[in-house]
Amino acid sequence: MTANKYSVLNTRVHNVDGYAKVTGRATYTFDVKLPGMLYGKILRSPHPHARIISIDPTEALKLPGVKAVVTGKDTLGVKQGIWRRYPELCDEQILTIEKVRYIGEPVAAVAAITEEIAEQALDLIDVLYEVLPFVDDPMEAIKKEAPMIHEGVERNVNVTRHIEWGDVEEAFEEAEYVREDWFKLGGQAHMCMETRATVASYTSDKKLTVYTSTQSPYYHQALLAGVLGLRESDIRVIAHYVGGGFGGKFELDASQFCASVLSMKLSKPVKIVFTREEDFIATKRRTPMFYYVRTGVKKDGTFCAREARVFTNGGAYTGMGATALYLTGFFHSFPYKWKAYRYDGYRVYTNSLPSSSMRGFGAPQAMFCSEQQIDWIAADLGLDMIEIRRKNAHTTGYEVPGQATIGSCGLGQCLDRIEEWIKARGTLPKNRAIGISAAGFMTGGIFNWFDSPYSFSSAVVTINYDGVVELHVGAQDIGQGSNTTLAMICAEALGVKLENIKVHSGDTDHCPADLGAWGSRQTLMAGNAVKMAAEDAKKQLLEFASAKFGYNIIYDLDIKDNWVHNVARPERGMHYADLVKEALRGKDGQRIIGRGHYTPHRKGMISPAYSYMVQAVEAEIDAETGKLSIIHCTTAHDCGQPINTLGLIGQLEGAASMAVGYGCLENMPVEDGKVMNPNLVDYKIIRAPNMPECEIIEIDTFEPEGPYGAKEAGEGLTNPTAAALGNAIFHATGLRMKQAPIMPEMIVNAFKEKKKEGGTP
Amino acid sequence: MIHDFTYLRPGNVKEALAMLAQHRDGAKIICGGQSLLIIMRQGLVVTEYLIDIKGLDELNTLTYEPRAGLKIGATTTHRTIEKSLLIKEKYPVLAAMEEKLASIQVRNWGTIGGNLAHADAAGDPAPVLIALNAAVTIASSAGVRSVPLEEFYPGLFETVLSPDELVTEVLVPPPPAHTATVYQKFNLLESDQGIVAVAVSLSVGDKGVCRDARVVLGNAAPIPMRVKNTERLLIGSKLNEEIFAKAGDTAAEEADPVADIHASEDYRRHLIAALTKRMTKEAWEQACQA
Amino acid sequence: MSLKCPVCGKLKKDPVDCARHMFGTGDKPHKAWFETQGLSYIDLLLSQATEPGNKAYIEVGELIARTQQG
Amino acid sequence: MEKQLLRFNVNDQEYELFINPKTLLVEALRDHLGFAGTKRGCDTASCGVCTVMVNGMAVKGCSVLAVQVNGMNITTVEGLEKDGKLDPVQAAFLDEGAYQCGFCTSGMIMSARAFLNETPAPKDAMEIRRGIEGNLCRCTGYNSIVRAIDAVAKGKYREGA
Repeated sequence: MTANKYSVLNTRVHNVDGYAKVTGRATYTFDVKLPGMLYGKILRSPHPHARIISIDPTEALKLPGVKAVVTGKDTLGVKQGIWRRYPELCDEQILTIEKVRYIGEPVAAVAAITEEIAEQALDLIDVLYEVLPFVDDPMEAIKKEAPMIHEGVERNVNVTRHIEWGDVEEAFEEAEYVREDWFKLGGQAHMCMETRATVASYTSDKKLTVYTSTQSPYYHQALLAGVLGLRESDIRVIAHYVGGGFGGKFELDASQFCASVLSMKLSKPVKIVFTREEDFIATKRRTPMFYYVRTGVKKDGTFCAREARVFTNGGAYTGMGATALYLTGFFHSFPYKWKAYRYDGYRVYTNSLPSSSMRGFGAPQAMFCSEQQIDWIAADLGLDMIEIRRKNAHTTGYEVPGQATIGSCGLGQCLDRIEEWIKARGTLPKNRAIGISAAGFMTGGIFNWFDSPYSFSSAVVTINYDGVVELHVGAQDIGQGSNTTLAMICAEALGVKLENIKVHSGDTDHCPADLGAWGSRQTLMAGNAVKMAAEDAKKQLLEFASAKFGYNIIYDLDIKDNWVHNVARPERGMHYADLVKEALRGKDGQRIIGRGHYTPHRKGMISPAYSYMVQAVEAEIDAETGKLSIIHCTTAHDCGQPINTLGLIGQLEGAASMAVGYGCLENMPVEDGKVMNPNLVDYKIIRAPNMPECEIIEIDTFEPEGPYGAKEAGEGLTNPTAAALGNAIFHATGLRMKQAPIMPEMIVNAFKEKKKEGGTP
Repeated sequence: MIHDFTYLRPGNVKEALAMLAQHRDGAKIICGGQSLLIIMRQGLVVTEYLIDIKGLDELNTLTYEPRAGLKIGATTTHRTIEKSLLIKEKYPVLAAMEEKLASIQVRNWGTIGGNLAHADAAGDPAPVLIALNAAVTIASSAGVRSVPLEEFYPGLFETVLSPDELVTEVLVPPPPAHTATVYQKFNLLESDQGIVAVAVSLSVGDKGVCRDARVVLGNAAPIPMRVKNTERLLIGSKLNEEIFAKAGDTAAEEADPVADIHASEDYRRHLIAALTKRMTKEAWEQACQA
Repeated sequence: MSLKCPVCGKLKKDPVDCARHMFGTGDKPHKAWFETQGLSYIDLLLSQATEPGNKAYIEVGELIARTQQG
Repeated sequence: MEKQLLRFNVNDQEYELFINPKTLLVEALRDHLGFAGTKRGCDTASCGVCTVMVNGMAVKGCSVLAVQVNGMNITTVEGLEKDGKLDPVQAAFLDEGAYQCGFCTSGMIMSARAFLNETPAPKDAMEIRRGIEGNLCRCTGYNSIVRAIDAVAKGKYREGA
């Protein structure tokens, strides 16, 4: 690591909210209690597909302590979705009126004086269903004779996406070797430690205040306004601490909607917290996919063409699934140069819980197929797994035809460093091998879902009389540490110490609009907005300083570590706090306010910048039981200029833990439309003893579009792990694993298959 | 949601038994409650009276006598067993099993009596204790009886306890000479219940033949299951790789596993074969050195 | 044996390759051709994408070959 | 149902509650006494965010009846900080960034504290990992947490160290 030229950036700091978190003082929506607060519970459909004939709450309302029961009929019945510009993709009512389309779909909500009474009341609501034939398998759902899940949607095809460049057929003609493979990818639950939770409070001033566990307060303000018939400004969304998001908390959920509807009906605060089971069966999940991949290469490993056909299990509603369908196709080409590429994706409605965005947003599925197939091709042609990747790797300045321009790319160095690491490991024991996977990811998704008129990110910096800097951002800290990263950028840009910065976020009444924490936006987009706001404020201070010092105009002034000085003569200057005092007096006591914003322009359809990484997974396979042990998980990672050193490591290790789960642990089997493991006994997430050591090799690059050259870190690293694990198994055993997650039973069966074929495992 | 109940806290075993005799089916015993509270929350168990014996120190005992062997009181926690130097020395397999039972929090509060009475076929202690030829002491206000643990489970989540009875202690005979007992479960994450589990106890007789064998499977049938054919196959001969493998296959045939989302029936049998082979080998090697 | 795409006339080196071309192009006219043959483009595509073995390609390829011989 | 009198000590303070006997320890602490640092994350005693110390032992507050800790001493995360000074485990979590969303952190810290009380000198990282096995964390991947606990065990936070 080169010497640090910054005073705040790239140093180890305590997160600005760390003290609150280690002392248990951090207050989550789960902890919010308001005077006179009622508790809500949601009645959910037991059927995967049924028409609602009638809902009779009479008996429930008789139960002492029950204050209200609401159904879809008590709402405006707005079909909502985050893709507001495409009405056909707004297909979810939250409290459905005519039909239920998956087990767990909300049909009514109760408010009572205790959670227990609310729960008892659910059993007293009499719902008459006309059960309809259901289909929970996309391959069945797409057939002519399959039941229609959404009126007018032929063959239940919800969305199709097509990506193409170059002449694919011609490029395949040039190929000297063509390989085809078929893959199956499972679902994954976000499994945030804090389940979906909301406290909604509608007050006499016709204002709705919503405490909720969200990745984007602005989205929920806007989405709630749409379904409740309120103005955005009549709604205040507050999310001071959020117990995890991972892509699962920026669509409207039933806790937010039902608590709001109940509170508006009763003019009392209503709290709804999902049980862990509700969080599993009735939220959303990573999209299960079927992948067909055909790849053509030259004998020397030069990539010619690739075509992919993908069918995804969309579940009952669109949600963010349309975007996952596009991104999986886009990232399936990553991080390589294809002369010609073609992708066709079909998202199919089924009677199961909706599939949507989750950390990696379609890319982990794509990489599992792409990166394994590349190793198989290399093996078929007797090529080196690093060499074949190096030969075709993205480079700085490369343009993905019609899609993106790569402003910075450290993929080459990543491959070099991983190659060194692998060499250093030497020869490994039997049944153990190293598999690698390369990947890249967007730094700030350019998807203006509902065409928001606001900047993608904005920030306001206010300097008080005492020199304290109030940083207001709409960016949302969901644990990834954005408040800390943004405070660091603010301090660096302004030339003050981190202790001078107070961050205000997670409150739509007091923070500027920002699209929120998804698509790895915050560091680059919010970061640029904060940098701009801080520089604006600094300029105002320096104007005053310049007038005060009266130096010759040729001398530049600057602020660093709270010292305002002449750049040519650093010893000449004054303390920042003193300057602020004098400046404010000069302005009749007005505080200094700097404004900043960021919206990408001419940056393609996906993202203004891309991170790159290569991961090596060393795994051992017990050939008899199929048991997998992951020994090492080492990553060479290009995220541009690191900002928050400690946070960066945490994000990368955290991504690896979730990705290991996706690769060999976490699955959501659905039978007859029912999630079979909706609890933490049967749904496995990795625990401390099974987590491998994660070595991180930082590759320094500079991203011109990023604040101080920074890029995304933390989401992208969810992408390579499952593929790298599959490759480790391939190199250790010769088995080609075409289904994720890779379970021991599959490995045992694969060995049996191989024996049958007479192959030697 | 847990349904309301009347809470009873007896001061000693005699009181507890009197309460049981009085309320019989209307009452449930809670000790550590690490399993019971979960199923009560799921509404699977509803009871009028809950009798809390967690605080009965007279059952929180752990003693060893060369002739009588090991006596573990029912309210002894998993953590106590795991940490006991006495058990580490005399019955290392017990301590090793406890080390991988759920989590420290659960082992700190959960008790051996509660675990055995819960009758979960995937539970860890039962197969090991059956391999060790353990018995449970069962008390009621009418008197006391002792039942071999392998006869304690008539069926899935069932025990031979009648409504007025209480498990008060576990008796483990002194380890026979030249005997070794080992246990292994197969799971995706350490300390999860086993997808299957195998406990094996082997004794070497004179002339180095296998004198006695107890092979017990966990989560391979509705109840912890002794596989007698496998045991017969082992007894009476000098064991070797071939016999270990044969023992594995026999155990897999004898087992009666069911498929669930974690494993198919076939894969469970496959695992039983593999684990039985490994455990018989390990037990044999240890016993030969013992 | 090489043959022509029944829709756009593009020359292809063998039936399966021709079928690939038709699926790959996938525009309205090419999709329409499947329906005129009493086939379902989407069903064929689904089986092609989800079951190993290129059954759909082979089936369509043979059909094209037949239509061109006849 | 007949309410029960519960007398216990929480963070060196005596409390008396008259409660429904089905009240769980975590409910007594959060809902009756307002110790909201202790969280709840599941209904199956799986996640460990409700971990507190009972007479110095880590237990899951969601799987213990409050009445069962009658007369016992409870420590929650709020009880670790002594006159404004963080417990070494808390300080180490800060220094190592051993938390992200923070929802599991209280329970994780209580498990770590109890583990170190019992095992001041863990023999290796795996022993530390087993010590927090009952606590799920979805954000960090545990390794920073293991580093934090290791730093405390190695004496980095001893007085004068």
